[in-house]
Amino acid sequence: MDEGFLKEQQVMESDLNSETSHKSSVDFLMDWFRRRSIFVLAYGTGCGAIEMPPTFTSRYDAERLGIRGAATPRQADVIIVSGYCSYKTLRRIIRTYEQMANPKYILALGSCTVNGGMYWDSYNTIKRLEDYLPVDMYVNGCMPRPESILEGFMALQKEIGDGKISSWQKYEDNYAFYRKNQEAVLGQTVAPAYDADWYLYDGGL
Amino acid sequence: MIILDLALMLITAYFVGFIYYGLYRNITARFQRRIGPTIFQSFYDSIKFFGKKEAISHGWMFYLGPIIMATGAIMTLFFIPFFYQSESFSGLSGYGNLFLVLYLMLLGPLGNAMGVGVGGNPFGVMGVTRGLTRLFALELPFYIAVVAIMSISQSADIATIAGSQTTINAFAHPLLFIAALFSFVAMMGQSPFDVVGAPVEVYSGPASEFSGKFLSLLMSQSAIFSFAKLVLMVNLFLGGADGFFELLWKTFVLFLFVIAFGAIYGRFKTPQSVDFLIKVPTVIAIVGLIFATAWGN
Amino acid sequence: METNKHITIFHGPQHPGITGNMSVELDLIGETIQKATTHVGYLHRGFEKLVERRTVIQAFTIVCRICVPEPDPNEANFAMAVEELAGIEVSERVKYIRVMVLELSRLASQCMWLAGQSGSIGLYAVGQWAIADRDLILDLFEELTGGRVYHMYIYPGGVRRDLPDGFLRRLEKVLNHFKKRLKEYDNIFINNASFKSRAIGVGIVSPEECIKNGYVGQVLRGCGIEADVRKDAPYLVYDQLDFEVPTAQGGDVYARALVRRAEMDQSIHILEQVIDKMPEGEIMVKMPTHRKFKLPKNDTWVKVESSRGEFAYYMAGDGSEKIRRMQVRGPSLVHAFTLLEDLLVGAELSDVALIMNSLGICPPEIER
Amino acid sequence: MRVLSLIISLLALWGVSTLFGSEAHWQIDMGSFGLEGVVIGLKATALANFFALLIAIGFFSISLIASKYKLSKGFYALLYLLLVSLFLIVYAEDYLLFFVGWEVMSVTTYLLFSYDLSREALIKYIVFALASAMSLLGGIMVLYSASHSFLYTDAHQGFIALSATLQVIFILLMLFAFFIKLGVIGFHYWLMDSYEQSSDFFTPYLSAVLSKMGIYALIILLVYVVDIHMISGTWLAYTLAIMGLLSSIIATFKAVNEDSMKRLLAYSSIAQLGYIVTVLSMADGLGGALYHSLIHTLVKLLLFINIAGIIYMTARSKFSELGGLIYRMPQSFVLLLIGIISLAGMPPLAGFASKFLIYTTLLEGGNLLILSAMLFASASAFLYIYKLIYGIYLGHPTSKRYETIREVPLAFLIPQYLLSLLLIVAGVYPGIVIPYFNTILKELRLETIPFESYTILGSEMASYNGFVLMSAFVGVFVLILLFMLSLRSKAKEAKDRFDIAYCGEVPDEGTHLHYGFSMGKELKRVGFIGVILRNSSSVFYDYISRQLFGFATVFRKLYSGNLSFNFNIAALFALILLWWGLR
Amino acid sequence: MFATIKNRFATTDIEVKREDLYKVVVQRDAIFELIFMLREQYDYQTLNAITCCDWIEEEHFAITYILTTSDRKQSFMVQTMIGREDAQIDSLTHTFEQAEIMERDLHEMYGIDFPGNQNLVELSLENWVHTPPLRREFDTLEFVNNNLSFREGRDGNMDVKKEMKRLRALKKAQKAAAKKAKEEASEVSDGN
Amino acid sequence: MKWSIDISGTLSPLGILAAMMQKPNTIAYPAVKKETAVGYRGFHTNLLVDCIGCANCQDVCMNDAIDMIKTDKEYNVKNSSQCIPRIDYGRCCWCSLCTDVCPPDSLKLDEEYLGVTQYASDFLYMPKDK
Repeated sequence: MDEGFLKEQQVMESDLNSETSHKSSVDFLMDWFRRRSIFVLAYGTGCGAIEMPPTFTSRYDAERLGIRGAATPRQADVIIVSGYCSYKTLRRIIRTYEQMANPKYILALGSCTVNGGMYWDSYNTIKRLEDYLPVDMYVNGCMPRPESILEGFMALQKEIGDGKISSWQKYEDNYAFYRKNQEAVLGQTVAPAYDADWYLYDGGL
Repeated sequence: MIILDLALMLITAYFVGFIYYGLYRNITARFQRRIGPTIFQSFYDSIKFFGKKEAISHGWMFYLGPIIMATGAIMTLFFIPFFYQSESFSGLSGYGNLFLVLYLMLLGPLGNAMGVGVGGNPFGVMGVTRGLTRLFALELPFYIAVVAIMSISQSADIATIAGSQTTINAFAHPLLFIAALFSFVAMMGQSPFDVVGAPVEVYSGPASEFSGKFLSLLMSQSAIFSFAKLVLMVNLFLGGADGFFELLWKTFVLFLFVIAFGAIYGRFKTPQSVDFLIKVPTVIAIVGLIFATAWGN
Repeated sequence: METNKHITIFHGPQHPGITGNMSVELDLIGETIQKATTHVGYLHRGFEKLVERRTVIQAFTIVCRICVPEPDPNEANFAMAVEELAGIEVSERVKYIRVMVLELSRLASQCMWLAGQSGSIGLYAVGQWAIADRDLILDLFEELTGGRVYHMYIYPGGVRRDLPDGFLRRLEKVLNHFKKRLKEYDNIFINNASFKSRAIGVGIVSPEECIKNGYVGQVLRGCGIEADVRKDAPYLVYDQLDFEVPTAQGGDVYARALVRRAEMDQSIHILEQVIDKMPEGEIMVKMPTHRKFKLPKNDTWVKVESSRGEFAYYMAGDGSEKIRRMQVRGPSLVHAFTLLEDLLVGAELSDVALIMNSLGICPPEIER
Repeated sequence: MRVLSLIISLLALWGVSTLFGSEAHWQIDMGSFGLEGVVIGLKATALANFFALLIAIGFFSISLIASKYKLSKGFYALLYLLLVSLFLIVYAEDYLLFFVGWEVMSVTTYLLFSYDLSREALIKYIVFALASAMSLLGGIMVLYSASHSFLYTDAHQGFIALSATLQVIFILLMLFAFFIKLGVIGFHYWLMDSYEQSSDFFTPYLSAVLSKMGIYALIILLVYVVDIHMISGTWLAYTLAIMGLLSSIIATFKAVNEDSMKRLLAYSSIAQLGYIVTVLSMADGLGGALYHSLIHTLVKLLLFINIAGIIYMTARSKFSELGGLIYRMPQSFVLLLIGIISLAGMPPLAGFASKFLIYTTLLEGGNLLILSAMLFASASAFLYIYKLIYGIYLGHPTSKRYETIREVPLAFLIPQYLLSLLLIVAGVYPGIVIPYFNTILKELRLETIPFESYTILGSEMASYNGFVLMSAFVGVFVLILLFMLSLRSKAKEAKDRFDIAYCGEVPDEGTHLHYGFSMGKELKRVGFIGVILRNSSSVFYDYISRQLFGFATVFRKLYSGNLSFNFNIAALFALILLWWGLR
Repeated sequence: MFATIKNRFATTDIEVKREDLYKVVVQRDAIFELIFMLREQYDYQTLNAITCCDWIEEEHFAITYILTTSDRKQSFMVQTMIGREDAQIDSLTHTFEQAEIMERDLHEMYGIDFPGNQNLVELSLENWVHTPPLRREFDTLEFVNNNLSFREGRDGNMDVKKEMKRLRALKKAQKAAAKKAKEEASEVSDGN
Repeated sequence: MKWSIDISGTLSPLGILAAMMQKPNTIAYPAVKKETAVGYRGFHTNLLVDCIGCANCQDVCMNDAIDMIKTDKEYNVKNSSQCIPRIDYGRCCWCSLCTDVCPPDSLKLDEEYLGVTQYASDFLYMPKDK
């Protein structure tokens, strides 16, 4: 068992180029642009939303790093789940997440998304976000400081740039698993029926 | 030959437009006491969206909406000459005139409105309605000013108008220029007239449903279109340009003014902005028109 | 309403124009609102249940989460309720420190409001500045309490840490900075023609309604009624401090904005007095461990003035180490339902964010 | 019957086309009928031929859709009578035949209306039609008193011979008559209900052709009687310009607020005719007026036939009850799109050509404020134009039925295809009709429109090339389309119409999402537009009708129901009259 | 005022909790009359809150109406008890508009019915089918354990008291063993 | 819609433009790092030479975030249970009650706070020994 967050440091510092060498140059370029430009969905799902304003406004100015807000899920790349999710919110988060265009990422803030946090015995919040949606990056804290959030974004950017993250792919591949978990807490009303087979759809113009 | 000319115009407008948007974000950031993104940020955003793995479509009309909008923007660009004397960078302006440009400017938004409408998002349609409502309000003072300019130059040919200004129109007919500037701020979608995509009101407005490459196309056309509008304003009121340097600084000054205006004032409601536009700038424009026709000729 | 003629849209929860995670369902014809229905519960965590499961001391850490933008009134309320039930008397110094914390938090919360209110009319520069200024206060909090947002500082029986060295001097510096900034905000926001044209005459509340329906805070004071818990039922040491209760006439969004702006001045004024008068003394009475600390079987109703108005707790003990019942009555409950639903009828879609921000609705305290 | 109407319409088309350039002329001296010195005649002038062509095109278009309507024989008979009366109007060479045609047209229209219209709408129509006819008759009499001839060729002499007061009275009487037919704002009281309630089969004709008779009459008045060369600067010019502009602006904003498709298009007609009336206030404006008449005829036929198809399929005529039909009726949608692009005057379709001609005329004439106001009205039109297409085809269907509805029948599509083809051709070759207009203008001794080639329209001051415009447009469009298709980013079809970004909520069948009714409602909050929208000329007419009604009630009381008593009174009247006559 | 209320309604003494807060407990039938009287005669014009406290041992809910004067300086807590089973009390919406939302809240959290309130739909919860959560018999931890799962990997947690005992015992045993060994050694040595 | 000409209201907001010339508020984070205040409640540390394994911290934690576990290491003799606390950062709320009740004051909160990971299992945290 490591002392502290050594693992996190490893993730951030390790050289992953060896794994990505098979990427075509277009992929490489696209990943670079994706990394440089991150649109974050404007959805304050929980208390962590209170540290979003400092992060995105002049004090910490996330736009320096190419991170900016997007109003609708259609335009967003990243959804921040900022802390606990009540069932009612989870339903909206799932809906919103499914409306985002691939590739899309989830940044989870705070203790609550990991193991229930201080609402571990609350009857109305979920305990582990990863059961319901694929989480790309966790940020530690209750609530995380803006620096932590930026650090989370930078780690996410690095992963995107390396083309390593494909959580949306994971979600589509294991949709049955996620769907089962979602239905377990939300009932059959989790998402409208038309979404049930959207992941099978392949094609279009 | 003309194809090459058009391609060069398009490429220039695309890159200059995006750099202007980068500057816009940077300068706005400075007004907001922050550092702001790199100057190429909008360009990165646009490429990223082109490279999104998927884009949600609501059928063929939805697909065509942004394309029509981009076509409208590019057509507008093609019919506005960059320089009043040069053969190159004059595009198709020999085949058209100012009336055509004024109408081409409306073509894209109307085409896109079809795409938005078919998307079925009520927020999008609200945004479009707001846009069309604002449109006629901002056109009134603008048209009066432009008509006066056309009458002064006795031509509806943009290059002729640009070239015929001994004193540039902004100084010769300041009232017309001021009226047109108000309209221009609205045309660029700047505060206080930024009602169309006001995020706290109508979500994302017309862009609510557009994702991936559609959104990117909209961003690109917006960059091109903004540049086209700037060039048009320079041609009509600032005496046109005779070289790239002149064109760039003139458009930039105009652009800076628009940014500053947008940073200072908050957003009007749609009826308020309509009311404002058809009162204040219109009265200014009519007075300017009377002055221009009484003394100009 | 005739079918098909109106449209239904949701304003929130995933919407940039909503204050937090809640939603308003709007029926519109054109952009005129015919009917508004507030939906909350997106943030429901069952605090009142969780508090019942924990001992008093354990519960103290959880209450600050009830209102995220302004956690300190919750802590103060909780501590005061527990102290009243358990019969604990805290020292003067603790009271002064608590006043300082409450006023700082009020100031921070008003900055947040400033950002939201200016953002609701698209004046983003003001919002960006205000949030950065709020961060200066959060820095002070970080130094004082060890936390930026959740302070967990006001403990039943006192406060958890003493002031660090030179804290008051740094506080004074921040206050001077604020005084300078507030003038700027006056010029660019409160006095801005575009804000006036948007805010004056929008969202009008009448004084009679306020009294009858229990509206509090700026809504009440914006109607010209001088009501403030700090004056009406002074707690801590507010009766020893000199301050005014600002009011404005009109009852519209602009009146509420003026009241808030004046309150920022008053907060600074109070903080300056606190700096001058800060007494020496103990910061904590001797408290038993958390398993031993028991509340008698009794109930009480305590209230403080939060930045949005009267914030009250009902607390009942049952003789055990746990709280039998703690009910939170934040100002937003009535504001978000009775008031907001009333005000929005007949308003335009553009006004929704403006009105909501002016009421200072904070969803987590509605649904707890 | 349907086949017969088609044959007749083809015959009419053939007949009109044979008359082109034929200078056919028929004249008769009515002296032999006891009317000394009265000459009446028919003449196939170029101008008359042009309007006759519009009549024939219109009749051909509606006869194509006739098969979808169960019309009685009487209806067809009236229709043919109407056709004859229209030809009579345009080919008449004198005001007498013109008046006869006008009267027959009014009466047959009334009879045609009587199949569909409500009693109230019918009364409105007939009162106004009679007022129009009486006023026309009065005007003709005034003119005849001076010229002692009904012929157009003598009219100018007669007009000059009139005293100044009589000139004013004459013009006012004539304008009143024509404005009612045109539905110029303030005189459009009858028009709205008639358009809304008349049979969908007949409305296209009503809007596209019958209203053009007002234009034709106005042109005759201005060209032959008043002499259009001398019009500029006169009070008549200002009246026309102001009434025309008021029509365009007010009707535009009124249209935005309508919920019924046909009423919206009715206001649109008023607005478009307003442009023509305005431009007729200038001597040079006739070319633009003719061009716009042509485009307006084509566009309105297209639009009204299109919505006739919609009403045929859905039995609904309100935006609040329609919506989301695009993927069920894609052809209709595209055709309507072509129609509205032309209506809006958007390049690259033909609508721009006519507006461009009007604008350049106004610009060259130095009528800058009129030009600005017209541009403003034209830009404002986008809102109702978008409402028209959104309310029907876009957005969400308001009924589950629309999710399985079929494309409109071919009978509706064929005329639309033909018309839109004409619009596209005229868009690519905007100069194609100019030579013909020039013959008309030459015939009327007016300045011709500069003509270079079929693709180029315009004068020295401004011109544009329709072919380059269209090819550039298509080229750019195709290039962008290819670019979009070649991208690796794939368009994923949304599975359901409710898959929209809706703030995280999920709309369903019960959620109202169609904005059709709401569009433009906010304009009520804007100062002067609110004034326009809140007030209506109907207030004035209602007041008058109430007064009349009150007056009539008094008379009503005279009629006691006792037949002999009334007979006695009638006899008394007769006696008094007899005595007066014999005296 | 106190005397009037005491004579007419009260079952207990009027409690003066603070100088700005009084409390009285009254019979369920009399409570609305008292509230109206306070409102009409003593200027308690604002209904601040309706609270409920579940006294499961005593089989009743304590419903408290908190009223405040129009100058907002005095508050009055009026309390009454209603049975837990089939709990219901009349709605106050006809008098105070804001009572609607408070009653809605209590209805959801305790399952109390308020006849006369038209809008008792769910407020915070969505599709809730279990016991109303704030009733004491609802155990939230049990609910969580039944419906949701926590993260694995927290094994290795020791019960410290047991461990201490075990260690102490071990130590004792060791000590005893050592002692024994010592003794044995000494015995051996003794034996030697 | 009402609006009226308001000269001072139109001109006074021009002050925004002055911000162009001023220094930005921004802390350019990865390049410039702001020191956290002394006493910031960051990650836990546990001075093993002092820890007595009393589990007071576990008892007071309302979030059930603290496990008392055994490791291979040797602890000081005073550690009566030979267990040390391990903290689940999927539960912790940094309230610092555990450090308040720690009898030897061995458990503390440090000023470090950065923790970013892709794996939720990384959130089981052994306090550093310092």
